[in-house]
Amino acid sequence: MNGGPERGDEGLLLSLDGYQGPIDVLLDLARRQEVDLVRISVLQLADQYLAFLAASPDLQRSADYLVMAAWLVWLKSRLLLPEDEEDEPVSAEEMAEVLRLRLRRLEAMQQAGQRLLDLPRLGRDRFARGMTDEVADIARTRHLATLRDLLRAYANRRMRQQDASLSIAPPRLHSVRDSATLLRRILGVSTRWHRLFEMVPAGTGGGLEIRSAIASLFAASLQLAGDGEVELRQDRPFGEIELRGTGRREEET
Amino acid sequence: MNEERPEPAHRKDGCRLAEALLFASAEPLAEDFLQQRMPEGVAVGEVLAELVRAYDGHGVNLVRVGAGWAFRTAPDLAGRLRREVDVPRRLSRAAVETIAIIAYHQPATRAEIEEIRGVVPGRGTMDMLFELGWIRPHGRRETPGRPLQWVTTEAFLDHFGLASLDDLPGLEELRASGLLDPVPEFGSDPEPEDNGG
Amino acid sequence: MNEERPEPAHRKDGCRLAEALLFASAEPLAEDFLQQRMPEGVAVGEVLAELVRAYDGHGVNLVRVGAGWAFRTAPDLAGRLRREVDVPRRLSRAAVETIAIIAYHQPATRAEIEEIRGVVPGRGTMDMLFELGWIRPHGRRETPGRPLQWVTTEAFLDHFGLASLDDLPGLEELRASGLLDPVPEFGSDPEPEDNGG
Repeated sequence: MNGGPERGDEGLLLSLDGYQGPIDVLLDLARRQEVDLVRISVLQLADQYLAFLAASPDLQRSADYLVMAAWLVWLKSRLLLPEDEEDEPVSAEEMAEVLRLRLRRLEAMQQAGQRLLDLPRLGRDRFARGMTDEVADIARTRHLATLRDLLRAYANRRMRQQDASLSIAPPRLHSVRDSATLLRRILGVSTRWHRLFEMVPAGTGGGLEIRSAIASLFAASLQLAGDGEVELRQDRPFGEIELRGTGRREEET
Repeated sequence: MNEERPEPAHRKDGCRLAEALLFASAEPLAEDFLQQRMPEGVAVGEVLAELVRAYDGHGVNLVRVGAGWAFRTAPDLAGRLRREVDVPRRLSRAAVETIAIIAYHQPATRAEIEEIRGVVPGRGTMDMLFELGWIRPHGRRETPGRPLQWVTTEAFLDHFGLASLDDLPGLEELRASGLLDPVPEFGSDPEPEDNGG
Repeated sequence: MNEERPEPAHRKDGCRLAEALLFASAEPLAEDFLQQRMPEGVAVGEVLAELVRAYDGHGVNLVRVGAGWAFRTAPDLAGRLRREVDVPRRLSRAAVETIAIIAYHQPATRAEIEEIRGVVPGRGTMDMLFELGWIRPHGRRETPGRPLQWVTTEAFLDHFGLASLDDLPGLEELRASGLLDPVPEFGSDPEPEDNGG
């Protein structure tokens, strides 16, 4: 392993050469404690780490830190905040255990990578036949193009095409205007409360289509409510939305 | 091949041909490819075994590379051949970690690599490994988003002198230690797959 | 080299080293060059003579080429080492783009390829992809002119090491892998060797 942190009294002097990212810092912190992670304070570790992030000039070069930082902030919040009734209570020890496992996993992969690099490598320690032209076409089709060539060619072509012109196939989406027409038609002949979801036309496809249908119905209902054509009600946050006609539209027209 | 014991002429012919084909090609040749070129009735497996034996101890050896075979200089001569040829470019630490994760966890998704490394992989890293021909996409994980999975290639085996993925250094220990298992997510639901580490 | 007669270890070592050097070199090697690398007291002339003898009758022979020495496949095998396919070593950019578009948009008509590439694919390009066995016609589009539709084949998957068309990354995945970055660097050499130090 190259470039561990300087062992300084300040405790957090990282050598930026070997420094790669969040878990590495944690690894360093953990090693530096020279105690089993389970026995040190996860909270303290999280604090030190976050303090490091805040202070490190190296931070600017990365959005990379987000993964680990987010995880740690979450970890810290679990320790500081009262537990949500629905969640399983997680003890600091369990957290330390999970953290320890993560660190060991990364460490294992760093070591595995190093062991790979130490193998006798082709082109450095072991060599293939140097002279291949004499019978070049034996396995020649292998050289025609690689998958990477193919993907790059496609990607670049598509990029250029997107720059030039973008044609989007008309998706099956429901417009607010159509939804308003639909609502008027139904609510004009009925005075009972209807649930918004009932209004989705039969035969509406799934996925984006149904989502667009619901969204347009909702938008249309707000619009009609604004115009006084319908009334809306909802019992509680995120509850069912219901609506009924007020009969005002007939009078106006 | 130097053996004096009598053998059918076509067997010997098969040996010579396989030897020439393998020798002439810089890249490993698939066993299938060689079998198709063998004389009637000659099993390429036997021919290869014989060649492996014949070259044992030589400065050049016949080695297995995944599903293929190739002649490569003997590993112990490494230091003495090295200066004659270009050294492959130095791999970044990110690239080393990433190739290790893919090799030992394959098939691996980007999210898994990210999970283990604790950083979002830079775009260049995967592309570099791909450019080296060491990784390739292989199937999709049947989880939301159907992410692409990555595996190592034969060129990866060839580069590191591995006959197969089973020869990855330390693989057994890593498996036994549970470090290759998915890590228990917590905060999410208590997963059924919970490897006590 | 297989001979059982006792010989000094350094003589054998010289043989192995010469063998590896000759194998790995892109050019014939001069006797001087080899002599400099021989262990103390080993005459390269004897080593070469021994190697010539050892490889006699094999599919590969050690031969004198001009002022140097090189391994060459046995002349009598020449005809059997060649395959009939006469294709360029590298595909043209047009061909790579065309096969890529067919792969992603299959079944694809020539008009569709043209639409994406902005150029009508030359007949040569399509013919070549067809001859390589990478594409095949697949019915006709029921539009005016009933143009032929093209799809990719098993051989295509094989060549690119894909298990199925599902392994082709989507645009988002290409972007995440760094393949969509600007500076299209088509045809860059995917060789691992790069003497970057």
